[in-house]
Amino acid sequence: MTANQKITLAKGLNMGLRKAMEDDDKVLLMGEDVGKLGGVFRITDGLQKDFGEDRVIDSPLAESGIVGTAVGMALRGYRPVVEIQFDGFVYPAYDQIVCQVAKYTYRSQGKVKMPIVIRIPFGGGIGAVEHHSESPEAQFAHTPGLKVVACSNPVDGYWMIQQAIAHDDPVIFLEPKRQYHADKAELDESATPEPLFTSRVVRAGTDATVLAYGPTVKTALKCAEAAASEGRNLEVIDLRTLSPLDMAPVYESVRRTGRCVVTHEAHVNLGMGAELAARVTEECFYSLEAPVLRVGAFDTPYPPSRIEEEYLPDLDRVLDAVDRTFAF
Amino acid sequence: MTANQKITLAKGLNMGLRKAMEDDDKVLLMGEDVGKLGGVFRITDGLQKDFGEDRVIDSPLAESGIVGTAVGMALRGYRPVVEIQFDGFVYPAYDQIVCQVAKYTYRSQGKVKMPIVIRIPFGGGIGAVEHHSESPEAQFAHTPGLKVVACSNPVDGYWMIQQAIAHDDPVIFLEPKRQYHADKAELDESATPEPLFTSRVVRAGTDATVLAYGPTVKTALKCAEAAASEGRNLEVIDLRTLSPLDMAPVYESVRRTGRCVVTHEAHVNLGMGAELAARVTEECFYSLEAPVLRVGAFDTPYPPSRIEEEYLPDLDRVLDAVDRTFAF
Amino acid sequence: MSEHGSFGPDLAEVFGPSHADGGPDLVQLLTPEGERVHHPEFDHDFSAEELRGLYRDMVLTRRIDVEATALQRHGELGIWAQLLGQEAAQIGAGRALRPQDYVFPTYREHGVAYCKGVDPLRLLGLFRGVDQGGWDPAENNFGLYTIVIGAQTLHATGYAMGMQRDGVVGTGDPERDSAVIAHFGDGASSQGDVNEAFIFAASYNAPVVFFCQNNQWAISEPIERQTRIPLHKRALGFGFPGIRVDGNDVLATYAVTKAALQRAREGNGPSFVEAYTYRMGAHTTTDDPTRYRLNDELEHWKLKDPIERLKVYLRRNGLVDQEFFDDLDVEAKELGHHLREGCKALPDPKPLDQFGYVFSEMTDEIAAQRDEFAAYLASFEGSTTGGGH
Amino acid sequence: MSEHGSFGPDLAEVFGPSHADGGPDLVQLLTPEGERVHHPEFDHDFSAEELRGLYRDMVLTRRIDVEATALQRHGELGIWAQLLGQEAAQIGAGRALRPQDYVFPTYREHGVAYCKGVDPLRLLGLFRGVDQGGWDPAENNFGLYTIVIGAQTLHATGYAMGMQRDGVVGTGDPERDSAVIAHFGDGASSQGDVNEAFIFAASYNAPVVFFCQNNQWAISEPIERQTRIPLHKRALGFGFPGIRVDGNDVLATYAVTKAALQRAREGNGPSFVEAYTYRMGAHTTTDDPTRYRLNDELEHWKLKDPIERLKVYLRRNGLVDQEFFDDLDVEAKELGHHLREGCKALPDPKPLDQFGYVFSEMTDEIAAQRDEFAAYLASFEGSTTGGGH
Ligand SMILES: Cc1ncc(C[n+]2csc(CCOP(=O)(O)OP(=O)(O)O)c2C)c(N)n1
Ligand SMILES: Cc1ncc(C[n+]2csc(CCOP(=O)(O)OP(=O)(O)O)c2C)c(N)n1
Ligand SMILES: [Mg+2]
Ligand SMILES: [Mg+2]
Repeated sequence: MTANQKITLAKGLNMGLRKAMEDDDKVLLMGEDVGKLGGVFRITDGLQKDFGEDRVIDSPLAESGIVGTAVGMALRGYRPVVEIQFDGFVYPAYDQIVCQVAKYTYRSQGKVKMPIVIRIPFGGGIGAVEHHSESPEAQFAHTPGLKVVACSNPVDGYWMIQQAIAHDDPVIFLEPKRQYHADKAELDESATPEPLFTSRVVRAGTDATVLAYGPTVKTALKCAEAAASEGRNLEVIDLRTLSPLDMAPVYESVRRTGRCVVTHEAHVNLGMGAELAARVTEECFYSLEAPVLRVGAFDTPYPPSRIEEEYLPDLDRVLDAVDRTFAF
Repeated sequence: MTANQKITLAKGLNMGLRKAMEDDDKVLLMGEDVGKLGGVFRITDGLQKDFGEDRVIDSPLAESGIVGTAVGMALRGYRPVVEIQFDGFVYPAYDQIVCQVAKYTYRSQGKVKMPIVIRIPFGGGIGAVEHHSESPEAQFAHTPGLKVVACSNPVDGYWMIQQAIAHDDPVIFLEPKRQYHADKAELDESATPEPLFTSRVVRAGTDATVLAYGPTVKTALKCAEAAASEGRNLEVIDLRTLSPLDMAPVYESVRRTGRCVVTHEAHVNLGMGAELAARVTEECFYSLEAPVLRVGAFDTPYPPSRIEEEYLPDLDRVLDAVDRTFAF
Repeated sequence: MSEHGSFGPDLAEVFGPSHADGGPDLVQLLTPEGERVHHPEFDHDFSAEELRGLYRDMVLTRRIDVEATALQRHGELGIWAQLLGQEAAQIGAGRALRPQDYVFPTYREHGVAYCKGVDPLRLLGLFRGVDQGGWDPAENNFGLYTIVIGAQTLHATGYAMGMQRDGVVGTGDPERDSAVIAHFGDGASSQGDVNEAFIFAASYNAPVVFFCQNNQWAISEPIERQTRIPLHKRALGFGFPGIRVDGNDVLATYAVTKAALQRAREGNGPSFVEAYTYRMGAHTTTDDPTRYRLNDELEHWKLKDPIERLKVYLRRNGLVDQEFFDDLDVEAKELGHHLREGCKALPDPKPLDQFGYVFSEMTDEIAAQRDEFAAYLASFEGSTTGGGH
Repeated sequence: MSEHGSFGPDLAEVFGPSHADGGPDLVQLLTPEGERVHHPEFDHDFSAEELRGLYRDMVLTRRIDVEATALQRHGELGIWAQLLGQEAAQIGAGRALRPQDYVFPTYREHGVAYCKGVDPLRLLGLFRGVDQGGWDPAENNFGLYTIVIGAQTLHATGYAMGMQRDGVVGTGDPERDSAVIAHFGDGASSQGDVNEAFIFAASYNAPVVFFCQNNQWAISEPIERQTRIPLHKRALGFGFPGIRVDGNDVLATYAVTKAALQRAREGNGPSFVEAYTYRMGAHTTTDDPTRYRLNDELEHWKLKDPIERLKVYLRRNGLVDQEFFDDLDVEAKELGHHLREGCKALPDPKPLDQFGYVFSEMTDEIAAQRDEFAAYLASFEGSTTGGGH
């Protein structure tokens, strides 16, 4: 038994990918610069060296080509894990994702499985230029036939990527890039992970429920701390799965607290918050003391990075929304 | 003064396109089969004959190419009107639409205009095979920088297409294909149309508000008739604009009725109904007697056409939802 | 030519224009007049048995098409994509395949499906609206019809890359060595996906044959809109060979496709076959080609009918007798009967079943929608109208 | 080669492999040793003035790059896309343009921007994060930098189609005739969009020059991943000419691009120029090329430095004196000063302004978000932390 390591999210994903490749030799990695370079974020670091060029495949620079060939690989019995270099570059592959990846199982009445994982570093806050800080989750979650998950921390990164790869349906796997090399957490490789498509209460509370995922989980937790110092006890739920949604813990929480705020980096308009608000309102109508409030990016394109911190939801804006739910 | 004609939606759009081309010689039509054939739905019938191949351009079979070259045309001062043959074939152009069409104005700090109209015949109910019955509106409305409208009737078709073409921002123009050749309406070409980005109460009522657009407006109106015979007076709003939303008439209505049902052919999950529910709940929290209920397609891919009528929202399902709002 | 430097001669002059009827590059083994000619590079010694087989295949394929077209006219199918005129291209390609080879079709590959052993009745489901492809791709190594044009060429390339990884390419064992064929049309060649497939296939030397039926039209758009030189030349720029074959000549199509597949199986990489043919019918049963093309053209191509020319050859060389034709007629009739009766008997999908196919296992979320819908449907039971209103 | 039919010789044997260093097709007018050579098709009589101008342009372009790289190191820019080694390709192309020609750049065309008269300071905004392209495309006919690789080649083609409609192509009036140049990289050539641009441009005979700087790398991926034959051959299959020019030779790049543009302006359609060059620096300042390429390669290319060879030529032929170099040095220093000082003075965007650029006019919806945000920001005013918590 090895001692538990303290790892970053990048490391957790790297270890998880390695484990998945060791466990099943049908698992392949594909993408731009995933081989020798180990990816621009180094998530696949060392894997081509150890598993060879046939299993860690540097592709021509064409995202539709990457996802389209992954579909063919899946039809041949492989389990391709595709890396999209940055969120903003997934769109050339959008057609293959929504018309092929998402639909093949349905089209074949379940005869064909599509065990493809599409990894997307997502979200902002890294001071990048245009197209490098997008949050495209709703554009996938709205599409039946895709599953969409977002990890928020190193330990989840390690487990969730393995679970997604082992899963027989296509999974859009969102990785909060700003967290890749941020915080470390202790990984116990002998633990039993929670199932993939479940949400988790990451901070129990009584006064209001804050829903978050990916990069905003950290924001929500900080917000809860700040609120605590003001005497307000917030419950924070890390959604982890965006499609399907795991609403049971959310409903349970909101029925107790009566107040709910959702926060994500995606645009508010038609973002995940819209769906969550609609469902929570429908299910917890009589428990709600205030409407579900949403804190996300404005409905403007991602701005030049010098003002991105004012564009993204932060502790203050989430707290402000919590305050507003108490004003109802 | 000519007598008013009775026209179909297809005819209204055709006449509107013709008018726009007469009014401004910078207006060009581009797409697959839009020339000699007049489009697979004949919406551009006769226009190439009258305006020539330079203004009605049959393109190679590549949607990204069509939209991408339209961007270039717009940069050169033209006003391209793009026809996407069917909703399900817009995705190869998705990257150009969300990363270029939607962002060029913002990227240039307003120096560059993108007066591009992307016409998409949308929705189901025509007994077609896969990819011919999609409702992709939310995938566009979630993207800042795009405007999204849907017409529901011949007269709106005539005016709205002209307004969209005259507008300086990119407009995703959704046409309910099942209505193309369905009902006729009388067109008064000398009338003054309502502005483009406005919603309209198409049936005044007092007991509940039904929100619809495109193909479901007709459903909603029939539903109101049926409800009336049962003594319930429904107000029906044709949203017409999906981005930006024109919420004022919606809020006004819901504050009066206290009940709201949204219906569209798109999937419920993260469809327009989610956003509408979230906004209505936030703004009309104390007026609501029941949560906003949504009636749309299930969160499954568009099915084989033999069961599409069971998949799409219909009079009964909308009425059922109305009933349920009264059960709260 | 500019005075500022030469870019060489106009390529359309070198290669001829895109539509040039045949041209020096066209591989042909059987002329429209039914004369057997030979080709220095691509040929094959066809036995009488083989020739009769190819004829039979084409006749039955046309029968499938005629029956399905009639079924559409009678309202039994919502739409049908006709292949009239393309029988030789499809049977030539289809018969060149080995069982281990995998096919990625468009929506029009009825003849190839037939060669692969897919019951033609299965093809009707999609057009009737009862399913979206009623066969199991793994059973006959025949993928589902793909409607988004060009998308399947990437799947084909990925599948071929999978074959490479499975060690079934270039082993020298003919029972083992495998290849993929990707079908697409002339119009589809303009899609980014098809060109990306060329790039991936070339880059990885994948065992895939890009088989394009250039039927001269993409709905109303002529081939000139997609390319200004003969389409098979497209492959050159990607670094692999392109061959134009007379797609109305089943012998030549067979020989060329067989060679291309063999090349792929042996590990020599992708190639492009342009089957130069003609869509004699409408694009689909909803199309009206008189709006965009001249009857003369159709008449011109009728003289090149793929079935007629083989019939002439078989007759002239005494390879068939009346019994052969009579038997084939019976067989075709039976096939017709099978399709007509089978089509009407195809079960409609059950609304509630559909919820089960979205994922490998039904999610709670979808189960809840199904249950709610089931309860809703049940609420009408006993009501006379079947609906509440 | 298969026994079943010949597909002709291996194209990589015919054309040479993708990376083949130059090869017979390479157009060169100035060798790495600074020797002036002549080319039968592409040449130009350069005046001493012109030669000095090109040298000056390259030196100043390199200076822009060096300054910006330093600014990034000092934290003044978030990232910078270096062009070190590609000066000749960019100045050769940039100087071949006329004012009425329009440029569609990638994110690396700093030299072309300079030629078009865009103040280099304007280029820094994007990399500093204060804007997303701080110049007006219409002012200098220089489009905004495009980050999604390949997307701009379609814009270029559409713009060129617009020129055709404006009647500014093939009129015979050199002041009027116009063309477009589309820049992209070797990696971008694999994108569907780029290939679709080739198809549209060929189909409409649009006046566009596809100018590809093959700098051998797409981040960590070598050119072999994108093509197995020399990249300029790609154009052949689309029916228009492709030329490979020594992209480290400013004279040849100028001559070839000028000819290609002239061809386009005269109405003879698109062409493809592959400027064979090398990215001597990292992909961007965040990249570490030592992870994927050998130092030998870099050393090899250093010998081909585009600036050095012209310097040798100018010196050897007595076309310059010390004063020229001294003056240029002063000019470069001033440019450096302009960039350093200017960069730090670039105003940060104002959060509330951003709401105004989404559409041609602000919508009520966005105005409401702006007002709400303004009120929210105002609520912190007077608070010591600038934030409530
Ligand atoms: C991406 C996409 N765009 C548009 C269509 C609509 N469409 C169906 S078939 C067709 C023409 C295809 O022509 P071609 O590739 O030559 O094949 P053919 O039908 O002639 O066999 C078009 C435009 C589609 N199916 N997919
Ligand atoms: C569609 C898309 N995918 C991925 C990227 C990320 N990316 C930026 S530059 C680059 C490499 C481009 O290489 P090349 O085209 O050769 O141009 P170079 O940078 O060498 O000038 C990549 C993969 C992108 N910008 N756009
Ligand atoms: Mg065709
Ligand atoms: Mg490069």
